[in-house]
Amino acid sequence: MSEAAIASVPEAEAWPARERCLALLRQMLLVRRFEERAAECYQQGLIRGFLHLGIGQEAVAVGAIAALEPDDRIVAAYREHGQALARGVPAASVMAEMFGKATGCCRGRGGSMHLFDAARRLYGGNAIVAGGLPLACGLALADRILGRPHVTACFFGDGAVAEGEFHESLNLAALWVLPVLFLCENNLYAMGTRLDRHQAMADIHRKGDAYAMPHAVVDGMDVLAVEAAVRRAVEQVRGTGRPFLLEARTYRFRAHSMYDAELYRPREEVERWKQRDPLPLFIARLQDGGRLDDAALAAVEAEVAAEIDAAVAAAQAAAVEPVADLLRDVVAPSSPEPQT
Amino acid sequence: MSEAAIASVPEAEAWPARERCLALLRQMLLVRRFEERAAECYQQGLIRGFLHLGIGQEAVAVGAIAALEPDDRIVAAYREHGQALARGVPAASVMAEMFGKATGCCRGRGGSMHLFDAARRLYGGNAIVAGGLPLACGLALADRILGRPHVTACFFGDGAVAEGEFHESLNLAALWVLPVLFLCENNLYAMGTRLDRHQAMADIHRKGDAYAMPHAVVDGMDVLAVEAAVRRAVEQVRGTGRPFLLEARTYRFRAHSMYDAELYRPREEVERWKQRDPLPLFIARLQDGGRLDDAALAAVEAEVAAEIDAAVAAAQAAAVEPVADLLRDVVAPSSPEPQT
Amino acid sequence: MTRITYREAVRQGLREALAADDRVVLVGEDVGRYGGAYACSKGLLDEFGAERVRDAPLSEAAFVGAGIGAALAGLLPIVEIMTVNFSLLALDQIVNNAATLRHMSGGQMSVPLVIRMATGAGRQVAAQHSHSLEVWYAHVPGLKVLAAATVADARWMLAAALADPNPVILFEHALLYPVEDDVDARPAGFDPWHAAIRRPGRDATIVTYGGSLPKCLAAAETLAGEGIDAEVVDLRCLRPLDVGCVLESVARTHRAVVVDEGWKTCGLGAEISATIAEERLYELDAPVARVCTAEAPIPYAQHLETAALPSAARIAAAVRDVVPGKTAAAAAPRAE
Amino acid sequence: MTRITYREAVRQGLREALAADDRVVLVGEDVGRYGGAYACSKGLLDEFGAERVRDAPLSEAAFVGAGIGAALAGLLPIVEIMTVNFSLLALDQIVNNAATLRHMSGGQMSVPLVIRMATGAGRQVAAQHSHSLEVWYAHVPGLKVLAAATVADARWMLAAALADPNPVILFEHALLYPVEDDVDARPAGFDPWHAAIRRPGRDATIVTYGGSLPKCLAAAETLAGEGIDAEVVDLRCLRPLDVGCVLESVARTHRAVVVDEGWKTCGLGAEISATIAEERLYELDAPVARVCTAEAPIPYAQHLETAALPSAARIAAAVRDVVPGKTAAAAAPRAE
Ligand SMILES: Cc1ncc(C[n+]2csc(CCOP(=O)(O)OP(=O)(O)O)c2C)c(N)n1
Ligand SMILES: Cc1ncc(C[n+]2csc(CCOP(=O)(O)OP(=O)(O)O)c2C)c(N)n1
Ligand SMILES: [Mg+2]
Ligand SMILES: [Mg+2]
Repeated sequence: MSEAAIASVPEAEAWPARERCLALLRQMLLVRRFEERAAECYQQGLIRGFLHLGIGQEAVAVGAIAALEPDDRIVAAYREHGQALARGVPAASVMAEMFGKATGCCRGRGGSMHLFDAARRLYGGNAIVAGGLPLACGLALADRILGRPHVTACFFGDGAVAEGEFHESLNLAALWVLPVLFLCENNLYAMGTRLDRHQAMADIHRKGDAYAMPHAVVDGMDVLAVEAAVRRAVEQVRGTGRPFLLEARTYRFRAHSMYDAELYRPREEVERWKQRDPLPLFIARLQDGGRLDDAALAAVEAEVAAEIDAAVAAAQAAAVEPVADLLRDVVAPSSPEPQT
Repeated sequence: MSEAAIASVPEAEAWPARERCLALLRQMLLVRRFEERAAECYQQGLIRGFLHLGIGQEAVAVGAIAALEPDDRIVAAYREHGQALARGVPAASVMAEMFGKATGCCRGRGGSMHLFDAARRLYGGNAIVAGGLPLACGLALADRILGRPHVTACFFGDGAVAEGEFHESLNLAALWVLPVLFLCENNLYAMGTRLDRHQAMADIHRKGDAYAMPHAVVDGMDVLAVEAAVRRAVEQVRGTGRPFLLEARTYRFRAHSMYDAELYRPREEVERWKQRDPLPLFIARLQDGGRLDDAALAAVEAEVAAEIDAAVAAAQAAAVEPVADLLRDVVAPSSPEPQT
Repeated sequence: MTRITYREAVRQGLREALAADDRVVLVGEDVGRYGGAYACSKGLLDEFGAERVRDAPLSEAAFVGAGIGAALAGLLPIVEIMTVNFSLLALDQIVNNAATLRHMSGGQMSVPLVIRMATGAGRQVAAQHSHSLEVWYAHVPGLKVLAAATVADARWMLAAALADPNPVILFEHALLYPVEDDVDARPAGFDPWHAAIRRPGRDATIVTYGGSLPKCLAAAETLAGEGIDAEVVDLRCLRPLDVGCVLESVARTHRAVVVDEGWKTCGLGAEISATIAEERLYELDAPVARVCTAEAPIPYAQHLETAALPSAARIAAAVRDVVPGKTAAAAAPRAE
Repeated sequence: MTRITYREAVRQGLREALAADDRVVLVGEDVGRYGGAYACSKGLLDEFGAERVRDAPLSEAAFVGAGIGAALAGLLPIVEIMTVNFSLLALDQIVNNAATLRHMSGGQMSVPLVIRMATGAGRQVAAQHSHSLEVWYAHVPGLKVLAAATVADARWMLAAALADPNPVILFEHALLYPVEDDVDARPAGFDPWHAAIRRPGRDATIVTYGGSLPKCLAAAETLAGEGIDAEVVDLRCLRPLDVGCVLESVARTHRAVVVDEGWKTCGLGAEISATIAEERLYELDAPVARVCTAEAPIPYAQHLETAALPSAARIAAAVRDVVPGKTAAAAAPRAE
């Protein structure tokens, strides 16, 4: 995969309305600032365990989720703060989760890698690479059998493509005609292993051919391009009931997790990709198009900062679950409400 | 996959010498008669457990193995009597194995599904569908690293193609440049599930594209076509060190295993395929080409019958392993000879 | 009273489940057109259609994971893994998703899924097809595990498993499918989550489950002829274990033999043996004995396979060992 | 004497193995350019090249299976599975191929393979990344299983595992990597296949392995201050188990506590507890106690995770329970 190929990905056809653009900007900023803050909290020991930042990749989650309906379902991997926030899980709820507090979206049981929100149809947060793909097939199968019009959007990394579960899931979804959007966030690396060192054929989206599955590739640094591509793909999935494989080409600016000497990639490569940082790119385009002035940008930044400050303050103040509840929710004692 | 497509597979370029043809014929006959006899022995309770007959598929194993060098390696699945016999494992050794006798190639521990022969470089006999593909990659990796010129031929069914281990192995072999011939015996069914009900994209060989792996398809009912196609493929693998995916289109005439009501396929389909029985087809071609007369055919049949009679008699007469040896060869007590 | 096979009992259970609730689907390799590898779903495709009786490609991880996902979204899937041997390919999905989703999500997610699989050896299908890995599933918090040892349990356990909001692994022993028994209407208060005393006795407790039950009952018969009155406890539910039933029985008999078709070391028998000794140390009149499978991959040859597996003879011998000096002559007449 | 970390000990062991024999290769996710997820193979790619220090794509089944195949054909592969959690994806290859090939082939095939993996919880990495599944591997005939609990074992076990002609699973506990200790030259007669008494004591035997060893030693220190003299046995080899060492210790102390980071039910602790009670019933002065992980997926939040796992405090409490009435005052002075 050459970087030239990425750059040549077509732009979004038409500009969305200004409010929509500002909403996308606000979300991208929220995700970026949230993760920057999370990294600080990690340094302070307030967040622990594994913390995978998606900084550099915000356009994918934000653009994609903007193109989904509220009842569509989302399955994500372990680098999923962006997906959770873009889906509307409150920053306070996510932050509290990462602080291990009872007010977290999973009451502190999941942490950064396992963000769930049933009401917003976010089904994790899965820390087993490719482990979410079969789940996505099942969610879509239920919708298909029960005659519901929802689409399941399943996010995963380029590394997941080498796993057997990717192959089995794509075959199953195509064979059973399941409304799944498989969305590969190709950030060129699986931990320290570059795409061409883990994929014999590195044009990921073209693997759709092996399952007779329609596919496309999009510039994952361009939020409008992602939004448009996902909208088209989701329309097709919803219309035909068939799955779709979309590859978004992006880059992770930070380490794989919090500790990582980054021996595996040259500093210049990172710097080159930072030239295509989706956030300044989008801001510049909005400014060039006259849709954003400095005051508006400052206002959004301030709003986002306040939201995150409040989230951190609330997370710090919140109580933890009582230890006595350790065995709660391991198994359900009785029949639960039906899930939809 | 249309049956027309199968028929249109090109014929072998040139006729091999008469002796080679007769050797192929003899092997195909041996495999066929051996399995017919094994089925009888099964009815008599002399063979037990699972017994999967390859009747109808003989041209694949026989044609393919004829194109391998003696030091090349073979990994097979559980429908592998043909592979074992074509590789030269004595009928007596295979029959004794299936009788559970100490004279069997695995001293009765493996049975029909687990035929091994280290000297002939047959590495099973694997009863986990697709379980042999990673092994094949490893055998080839050792040859590559140790600078040996061998090719590993890995046989598997169409059903195996849906498994994650297929995908992972093909990627690994292509990525690591391993000299493996992946040879899919596509007999249209995985147990009772027809190809188009287990594969979203049923042109199996084309899945090679997902791994940038060269591929081809061949008429698996034509032993000369198989031999030629495998010869070409193996030459390429040996020459380039790269893997190759070859699909042989064939058909299983018998039940999946010994008991199977065959509810899943119409009788006429079976009859139609029997018109393309590789054995009469090859005999007729040899006769038409003036390379085989009735006497010669009768002589081969007689030879094969005698070999199988002797195998059964020897198997019946043979002793079983002492029960005291049950725990033998679970773990090795000390350093074994180096394997090559 | 109708006399049916265990196989037919499973089939009736499946049919009833599909008929009772539209959200029930049956998913697995060859469950449809083939009728199930053990013919347990014969006819169900015709009756309920390919949407609900769904042949899966050979991809255990994907279709088990899909079952989990479908359960999350409102279906009540019954996923058949043809045998426990192939479940290794789906173990990641079962352990890391089915068993954890409820807890990891802080109680938001529920996985009302039943995974059925055939287990066990005894049919000369050799090392890769003869595993008894119930113990691995019994180890995992978040799962429930059932093992049907009788035709009646094969008939009624499924409905109980489906009614449970948790992922339930339901084991059927491959050797039991042809076994016949009389099956009535669903017994009132049918409760597969607790052990059952299949044969009361006073001299020793034999604890077992699944395919070993008939062997244990046969051993108990033999022993009865020798004046040894063995109680046979069928665990039925392997997670959570009905420790209470086992301990009560041992409190009465003071002697225990655990029979488990799994390999001995780190097998289910170890848990039972450990629990008995930990909880009833001072009531044991003899060390607990375990009768398990020999520590070898299961060989193909019949005589070797037979030697590897627990047998009624080995079970009886183990009971005799823990009930020393008890002969037909010495046996006191029963007095309740 | 050099003071090195457990991590560095593993690295030195790997380096030595690669240097000693050209047939040794190291295969796994990120073992090369990244230097290993736990930095255990830092520098080895540069030293030995990409052919022998081989980054694998995320495909545990394929690269573990490839390790098995490579072992069949004359290499001595060291396959690293990043953590035991991901080994579920390779379990089919390990159980159905690595563990069975020798036996199924009637002794023709040999699989001289070492599979290393990090195991254990304690770092707040939540339910899918915190498994302790050593017990599953210890259950499987055909495998050998080692667990390195000390820096010295981390340093020297690998060579022993590589010299063994069988597939060996070698567990490293993720919490131990930063632990430091003095490491000498390879001790004469180094034998990881047998248990080691890490602390002699007379009043009770604590049996453990891997990451729980430091907790047990800490508990023993605390108890020593109270006059309870606990012996600490590190199993080291989980298959085959060195039952002899455990039983001899218990024969001296008459009391045992088994400490196992796995879940309690059907865990490795059950096997140890069962074996002790079966073999030494009449020598036990108290029931064997088990200190294991709570029966829940491991939660992320620190206080919950800590509560779920064995701790020195819980271990000490369990020992106190089996050694009743023994206080600092009551403790008799040692007399050998
Ligand atoms: C099955 C499995 N194997 C290994 C790991 C360890 N691991 C965590 S993230 C990762 C890299 C994944 O790369 P990719 O899918 O591209 O996602 P990215 O980190 O780039 O977002 C690895 C190897 C894992 N979590 N799961
Ligand atoms: C992993 C796994 N799943 C299921 C089975 C049960 N099974 C045995 S053979 C078979 C069909 C395999 O079909 P194919 O690969 O096409 O081989 P064929 O039988 O046609 O030779 C199935 C499902 C198995 N042995 N292994
Ligand atoms: Mg990536
Ligand atoms: Mg087939």
